[in-house]
Amino acid sequence: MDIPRGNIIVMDRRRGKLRVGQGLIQGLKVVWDHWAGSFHKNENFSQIHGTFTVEYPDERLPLPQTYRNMPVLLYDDESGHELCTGCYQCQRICPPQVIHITQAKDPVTGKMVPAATEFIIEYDACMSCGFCAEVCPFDSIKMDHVYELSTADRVSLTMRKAQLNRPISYYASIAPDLWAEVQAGAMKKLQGSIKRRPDVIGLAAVLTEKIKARRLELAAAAAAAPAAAAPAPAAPAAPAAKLTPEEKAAKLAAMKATNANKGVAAPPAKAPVELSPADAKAAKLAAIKAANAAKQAGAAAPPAEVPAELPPTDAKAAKLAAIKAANAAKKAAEQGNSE
Amino acid sequence: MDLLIQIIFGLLSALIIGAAMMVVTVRNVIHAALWLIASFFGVAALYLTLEAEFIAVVQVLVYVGAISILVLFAIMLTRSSEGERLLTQHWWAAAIISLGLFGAVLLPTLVGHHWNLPLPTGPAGTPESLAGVEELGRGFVNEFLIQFEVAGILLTVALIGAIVIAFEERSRRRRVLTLSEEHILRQRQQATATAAQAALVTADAAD
Amino acid sequence: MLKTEELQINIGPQHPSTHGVFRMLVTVDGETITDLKPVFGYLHRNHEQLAEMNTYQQNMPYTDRLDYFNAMANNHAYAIAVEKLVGIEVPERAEYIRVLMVELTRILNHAGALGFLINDMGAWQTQLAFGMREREKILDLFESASGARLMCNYFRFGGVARDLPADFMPRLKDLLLAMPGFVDEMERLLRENEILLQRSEGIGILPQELALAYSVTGPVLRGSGVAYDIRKAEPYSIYDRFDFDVPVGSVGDVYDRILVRIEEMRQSKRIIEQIIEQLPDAQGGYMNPKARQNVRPPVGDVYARVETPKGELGFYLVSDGSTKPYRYKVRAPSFINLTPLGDMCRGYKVADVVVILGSIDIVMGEVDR
Amino acid sequence: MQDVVNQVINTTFGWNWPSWAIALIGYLIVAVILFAIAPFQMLFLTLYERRAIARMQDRVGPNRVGPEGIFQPLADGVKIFTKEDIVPDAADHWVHFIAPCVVVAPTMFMFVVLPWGPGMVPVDLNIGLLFFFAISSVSAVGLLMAGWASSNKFALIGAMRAVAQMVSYEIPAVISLLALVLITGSLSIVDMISYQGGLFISSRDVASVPDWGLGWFIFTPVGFLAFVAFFIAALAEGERTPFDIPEADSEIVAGYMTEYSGMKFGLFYLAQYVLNFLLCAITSVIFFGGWQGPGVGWLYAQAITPVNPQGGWVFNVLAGVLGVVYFLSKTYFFFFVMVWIRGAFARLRIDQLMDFGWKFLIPLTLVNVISAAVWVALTKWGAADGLAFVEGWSPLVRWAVAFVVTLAMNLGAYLYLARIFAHSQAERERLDDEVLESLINVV
Amino acid sequence: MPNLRAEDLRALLGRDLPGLLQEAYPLHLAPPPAHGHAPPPFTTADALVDADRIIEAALYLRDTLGYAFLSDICVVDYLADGVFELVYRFYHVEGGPSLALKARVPRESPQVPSLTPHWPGANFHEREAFDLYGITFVGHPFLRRIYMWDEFEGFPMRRDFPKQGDKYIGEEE
Repeated sequence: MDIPRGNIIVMDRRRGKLRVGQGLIQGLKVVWDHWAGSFHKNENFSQIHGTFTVEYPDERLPLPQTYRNMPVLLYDDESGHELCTGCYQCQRICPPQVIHITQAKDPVTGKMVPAATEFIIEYDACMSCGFCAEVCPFDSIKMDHVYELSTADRVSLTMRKAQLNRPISYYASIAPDLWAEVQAGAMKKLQGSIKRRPDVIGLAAVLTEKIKARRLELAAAAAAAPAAAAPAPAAPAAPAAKLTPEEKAAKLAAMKATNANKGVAAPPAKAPVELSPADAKAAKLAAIKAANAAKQAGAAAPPAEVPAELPPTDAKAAKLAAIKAANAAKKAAEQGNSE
Repeated sequence: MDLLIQIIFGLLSALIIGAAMMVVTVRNVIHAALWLIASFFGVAALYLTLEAEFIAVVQVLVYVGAISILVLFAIMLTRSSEGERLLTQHWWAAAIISLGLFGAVLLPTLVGHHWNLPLPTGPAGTPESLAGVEELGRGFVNEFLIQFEVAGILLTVALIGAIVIAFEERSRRRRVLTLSEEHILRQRQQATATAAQAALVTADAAD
Repeated sequence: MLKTEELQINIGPQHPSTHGVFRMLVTVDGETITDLKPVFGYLHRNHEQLAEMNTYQQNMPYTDRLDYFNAMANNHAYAIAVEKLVGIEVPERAEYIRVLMVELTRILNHAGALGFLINDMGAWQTQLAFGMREREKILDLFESASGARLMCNYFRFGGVARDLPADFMPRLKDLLLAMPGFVDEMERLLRENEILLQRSEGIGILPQELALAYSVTGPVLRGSGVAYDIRKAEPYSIYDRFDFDVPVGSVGDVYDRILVRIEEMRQSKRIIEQIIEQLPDAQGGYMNPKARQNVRPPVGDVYARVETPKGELGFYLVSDGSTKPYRYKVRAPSFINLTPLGDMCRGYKVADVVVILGSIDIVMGEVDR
Repeated sequence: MQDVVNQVINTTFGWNWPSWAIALIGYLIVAVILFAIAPFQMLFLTLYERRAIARMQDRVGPNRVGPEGIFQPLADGVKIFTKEDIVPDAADHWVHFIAPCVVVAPTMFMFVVLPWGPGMVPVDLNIGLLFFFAISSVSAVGLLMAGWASSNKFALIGAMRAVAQMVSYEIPAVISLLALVLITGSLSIVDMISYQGGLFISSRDVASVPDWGLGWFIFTPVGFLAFVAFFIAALAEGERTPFDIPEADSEIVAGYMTEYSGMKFGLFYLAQYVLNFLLCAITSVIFFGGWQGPGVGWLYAQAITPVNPQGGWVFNVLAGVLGVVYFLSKTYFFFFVMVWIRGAFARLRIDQLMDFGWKFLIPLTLVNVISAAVWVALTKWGAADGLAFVEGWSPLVRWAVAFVVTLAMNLGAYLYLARIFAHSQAERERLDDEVLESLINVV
Repeated sequence: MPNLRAEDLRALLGRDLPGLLQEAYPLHLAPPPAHGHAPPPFTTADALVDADRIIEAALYLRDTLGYAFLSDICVVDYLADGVFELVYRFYHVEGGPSLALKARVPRESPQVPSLTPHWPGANFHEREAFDLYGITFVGHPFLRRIYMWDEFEGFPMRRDFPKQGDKYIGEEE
């Protein structure tokens, strides 16, 4: 029989002539070589000697960017808006059908809006195929790199939206190249879908409360500013010429909130910020740090009031930092109260 | 020292006799065999107290290590372990015969023994050299040569007999053919059949 | 003449060397096997029914779970079947990437399979550990390309999920440097070793004529001396562009299967070297841009098969014009290769059963489906 | 030990206890020491084996519990102690319970005759070697009990295999030692060690050789062949790869241990590792001089001994420590070899094992006994024994002649038997063919 | 490398084994929908043979054409037409594409002669078909369930097997 581009090799079963223990000694030698070579580490792919154990809790293998474990939802760090529009693409493709989406409705008009009010992924049945991340047209669902997910019960692996939300910065840090590829499109689409979302719909669940609080604050400031008539340069909510949609929404929300529950006093949190940032990124970083510090500073500690003196040049970044810090402080206060 | 030895002797005797009693009374044959091993072991220990170390060790090696294993193997492989009846109809006959045999062994000892021998004193009496390997070897090839040879021949004969009993012709032993053997067999059968047919055909043609 | 009694032993379903939940009902006469009946289905999940309820696209990750050692090869077979059914073109670079992945899969499967085989023979995991080391390296590569080590889900209709990452090729070349040493070492441990020869020579012989009749495929078939390799017999993908040899055995025993597997690893390495030379550099060519994933094939049926490391993996698809297959049938190599197990074990000793089973190299995920 | 106890009780305290009490106390102390040492050895060996074999497989091995994992065996011990003890319903409960004890007890007994250093032997039996092997055969009874009482087919098969293997490999082991017993003329293990003084030549064979403690039997052809045969038999007796057939996990799950759990299972493991230690120890004692080594003999000559009551006690300690170090390092080396073999080789099949034992190893050791006889004749006999032609040869020449003759005998026997052994396999194939031929006409 | 196509096989079978070949009538893949247009029926180019004479056809493929390698036996349930179609797939040892033999049996009494006596390799294929579709292979030496347990009732791959619960569709409680 002929075979194109190759031969048929009949394997040679012949052995050496002297067979009294030779092969055994050869085998012993192989094992000995490995034993002797095992006192250094197997460093790269071209080596076959040396220990290749990765002592897991102490060392970990570096994960490639493409690594996929479980899907998570992304939200924009800066505005807190989720990228998800509740389009059901992922729910439809999911082979084990573990994604369950409830699309958001406009509370006023009752129409569907491009956001998800609830987004459930049953991690326990998820098969990590990555299809959801692949089909998502808004690059909202991405595969996480966290693999230590074991729990004592099955129920706690049913992840709700609040548990699924991750900031974009997190995803950009674990998969920078992959995010860079889609960043422009995703952010553009996000801007588009934000326009069609009224109120707080589509905000990352972890941030909703914080943003609400901040909006109240902004509204209060906005109300106070014209009354005082003081040209406070640092007032973040000073009526600017161009209002971002967020600020518009914030104002609206603030008004609504004040109308709805007048008895409830807004949390008196003010930005405990102490910074002179040169750019937005540094400000963000500082804010995160401040937030962490505030969290750690003690659960019972009342929210610190630090007068914020913000240079006008980077008002936006500072604003963000202030929001975050305030939220952190507020959370700390809440924890303190609950305890 | 004597007290200790006597205590040990008492304990060992109790073990031996108790175990022997269990051998004949327990229902389960395997248990009986296990009690027999215990009895053998007690005897070996008894030899040790008599400072007959070689005999003791040989007792363990032969009786515990070999014979009782043989017994266990035989029981396990041949029959179900639960005995049906404890006593046969003729148990009294067996009892009389065994008592008689026991008496026949015991009587000469009781009658012919000189009970008033002086105890051996001092190190001269200790039979230290008995267990030496050299003495043993010399004994085998000098004094007890005939016995040694006879025993050797007997064992060899037994060995050959065992092989003869257990040995089967390979052709008869191999009842299960492997797949390839079956295949080859079928091929050859076909070949012979076709050859026979061809021969037939040629014979026909010749006719 | 001593008579012995026949004894029935259940090897499995929980047994260290049945490679999963697998049971063999063995009738022995002394230590000689007179009859052996494989019993399985403990892992049966009605994969085919499941697939008929899913869309074509959704089935791709389920094929990973068939033979979880060779997810890439399963993906390949399924992708080829659907592409044939729909008529999707696959770009050049994607074909090369696919073949590269499948050949790597072959190496890792054989490394593992031989390790497990030797483990079944009683060597305390040394060969297995060496095999696993190489396997882990290959899995690292898979992970960097597809995102997962085992359940790769890397192939798509009309290409692969994403292009190879930048550091893939250097690492692959490193790996190929280690390969000859690894295979030689394995051969040295296995080939001349008297104990292994004792355990594998003349054991579990499957004669050439019967091998065909028993429908076995893969190394088991080739070990019996039939030079039938689908990559050569009915070249799919781009296998007709590579030079490689087909190793066959001469007797058909366990030893021949070991030898064939060792040689196949060498041949796979040869193919990979050719791929590295020929791999087109075109950017973005890893996927046919026109190919839809949520395919809606025309009414018809198709049978496509590939040579996975274990043998012929075939997919028979009947389409009714919707997005879900009307019939989806997997022709699983591990399952069919088990057919001669009972006959192959007959007449050998109990200890040989696990060796023969190991030499067939099964994965229960594929057997039970 | 008894003289020390006597010294302390009757001389120092002046209590005048009877001699039987002294003896009892002395034996008790020794027994307690042995019972402490045996499990300790087992604990150490498990860790040693796991670490060594891990390195052979490019792994690290257990290194988490304590520095470099030295407490790992303790953790395992705690785990095994706290495990539930499961007895199958169908099992014979009493036999099932006693079996592990019957397996462990003989291995503890075997420590009794094991010399650790110069003058450091619990009991110097003049039939020590025989005692060692007689006692080791007892554990076969325990294995059978375990296998039978579990009422599990795998356990029974495992026990049958274990016993068949132990019984048949005891023969080559004992015969290979018999050759050395012929040379030393004693069954006492202490005598065998003291025979191995000298420098590559035993100082008993050639008196003029300097005593560096290196006159090991391994350096003679008889000793070498006996060593190889004995070590192979020891592997089989200790159920080590490639002869770990009784507990072949890929075939019969865990053999006779299948139905055991918890500490009973632990006892089997204890017995097995202690037995392995003992086999390694006896190998090092008989073929590699045990505690013999450069310096020990000289140190011991200065120590307080019955021969030399004026010695210094410091030398007692030094000689003891050095001897124990030599002895243990040899023993652990052999255990390493066992691990090494386990790392490299597969397992034989039971019929192959029996073939190898009966058709190759036993004839080889029998030839070795004849070689030993020739050795004794050439080195020791004189005209009185009928060997007139050696008259006038210097001991060294006689030794050299004996070396050459026995080497030729052993090498020839080895090659011849290897050929025959290989031939027997071809013969079997031919027989199989004959069977087929005969069947053609039958069917 | 032999390169027979399905049409060639049909021609050969028609020539050498007259009466074996059946006309491959189109099969409906779904019951006609209430509205919208029905999917086109399924037609096949493969040789459709008389189910009772499948052994004859298979042996012809093996012995005359050299297609000795029985790769696969697949059952398809055409519920709308009330038939099971068995697809036997043969390969030539020297390579080349496959030849398929198809045979249709009624769903009510699915019976086919077994190929196992001639191809031991058909054993598991047929047991699988028996297990999942309930097709009886006459002459099979050991026709038992292979995946499901022996006490299982019903044939899970049939299209009228309920996807949930444990009853056939349409069967009343």
